[in-house]
Amino acid sequence: MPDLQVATRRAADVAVVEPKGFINAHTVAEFEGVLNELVEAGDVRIVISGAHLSYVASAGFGAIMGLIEEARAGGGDIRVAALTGTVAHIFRVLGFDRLCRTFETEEEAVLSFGGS
Amino acid sequence: MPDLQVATRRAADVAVVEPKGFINAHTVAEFEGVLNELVEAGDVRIVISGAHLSYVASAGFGAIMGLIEEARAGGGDIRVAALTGTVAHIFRVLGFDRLCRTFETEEEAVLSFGGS
Amino acid sequence: MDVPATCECLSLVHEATRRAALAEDFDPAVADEIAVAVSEAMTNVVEHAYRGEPGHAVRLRFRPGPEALRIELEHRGAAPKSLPAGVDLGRLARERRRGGLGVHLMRRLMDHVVHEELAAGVCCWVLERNRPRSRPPSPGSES
Amino acid sequence: MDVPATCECLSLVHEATRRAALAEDFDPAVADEIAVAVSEAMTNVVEHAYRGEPGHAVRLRFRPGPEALRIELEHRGAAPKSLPAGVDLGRLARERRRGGLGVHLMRRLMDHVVHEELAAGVCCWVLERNRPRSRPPSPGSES
Ligand SMILES: Nc1ncnc2c1ncn2[C@@H]1O[C@H](COP(=O)(O)OP(=O)(O)O)[C@@H](O)[C@H]1O
Ligand SMILES: Nc1ncnc2c1ncn2[C@@H]1O[C@H](COP(=O)(O)OP(=O)(O)O)[C@@H](O)[C@H]1O
Repeated sequence: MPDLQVATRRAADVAVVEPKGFINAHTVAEFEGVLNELVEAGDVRIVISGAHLSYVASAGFGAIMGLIEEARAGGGDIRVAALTGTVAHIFRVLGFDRLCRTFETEEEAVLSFGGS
Repeated sequence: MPDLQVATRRAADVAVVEPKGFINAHTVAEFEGVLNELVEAGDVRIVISGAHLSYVASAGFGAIMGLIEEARAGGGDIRVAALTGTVAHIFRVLGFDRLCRTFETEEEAVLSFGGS
Repeated sequence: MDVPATCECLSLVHEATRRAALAEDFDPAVADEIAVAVSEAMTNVVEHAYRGEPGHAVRLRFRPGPEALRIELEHRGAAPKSLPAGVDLGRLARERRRGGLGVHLMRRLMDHVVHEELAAGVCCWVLERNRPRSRPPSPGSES
Repeated sequence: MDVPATCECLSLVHEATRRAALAEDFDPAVADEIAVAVSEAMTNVVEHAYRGEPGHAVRLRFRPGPEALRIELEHRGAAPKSLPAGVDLGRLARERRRGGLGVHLMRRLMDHVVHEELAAGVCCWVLERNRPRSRPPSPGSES
């Protein structure tokens, strides 16, 4: 188990990104790389599932912040699901709930994009 | 407070070396350097006072082991005083009480060399 | 305790801090917050004070006091000329910025956050988190 | 937890281990011993498995079990061809040797110490310290 592993799945035309472990300034490159590739490929309907994150430092939230408007400009969005514990707390504390839509479950987040 | 500081004092013709902090493979160079210099200068009546050591890894005991016969060959010795807690325990566990004379206090260790 | 000033040490600093906070009887959730804040300070030293250069160190100290747990990160890098007073997330996002949240997060998670210059060339992040108080009974508050 | 394989990280590994052991209810003196043993294993990986080369990592895991605290240090360096069975301090001293005590000390401080090859190129030091047992009353032992 490395400090961070990032899996990507597809649910219809939504890309579900599932980081496992923790995101800090050391591991963020892995997470940011996956998001970057999706956005650059025009794959801009993105759900980040936080179910397997133990913690996320500001660098991880920064990666979302830096790409969300690009995703929106391309007709998509970055939405977040299944945050728990400290991750959910820091998300709120940073005010990310005003920048980024969140959902209780991955399914709800995927459905929120509507079919295509 | 760095991880290790090594002070040297003189008590008559005995050099009292007082390491403060902890000795591991990273900090041992500092400790070994002081012992080396003494032995090379023929200053071979050495007391190591352990009163301010929080722990000593094998590297620290190795430094004593590697120099004690050199000090003895020069008519001196390396003796140890005021070991406490884990340091005293590891000293015994490694069998160093059979290699190296120990004393409750620095004064006793200094006196054990006899006057000159 | 001297720690290499690299991001590769962040997880270990996080874990050591979390356990230090637990040992001081902070709740697990609060210990996690303290650990995140200290990781942010460490990241700040690595990236801003030492500008990512290798070979530097941070001196990490846990100082439990009666009122608060104080954590110090002493370094010999650059002092910030100024620190952001707050953040405007919407603007940072529109500007495609990927940083600028670190100090803000430290301040939100801790009760006291300052960057001090101890001596010429020696700086220190000081972070404090107050201990929970057993609330004094407030007279007439019973319903 | 991934840790840079350098001796500069030893103090932080020591401290994280000590606190992990305390959190598992080991006595402070025993927690210190466990921390020293883990520091020895880390030193072994840095100096022997990776031969002091920079840029490598150790994966550190604390695995508390019902009978023992198990600590694993996984690495991708060289496996020892053989390990010393014991040490002759007097001989080492006469030969002016400054090393050769690390594995011996790990074994003296822990209840179980092995170096395993998990897969091609992946090795692991496994150290276990048993939890103290409340001694079962032995019949007729009262005097
Ligand atoms: N130690 C420092 N030295 C110099 N500048 C600093 C320092 N800390 C912060 N700054 C400045 O404040 C800004 C915000 O810092 P911070 O909140 O830590 O952002 P980030 O999360 O991007 O590191 C930085 O972009 C930098 O310009
Ligand atoms: N991981 C390893 N890879 C190769 N050789 C090893 C390894 N660990 C130990 N050895 C061999 O065993 C000897 C004793 O090791 P150790 O007890 O760790 O001594 P030291 O305290 O000098 O590191 C070493 O000098 C080395 O020859």
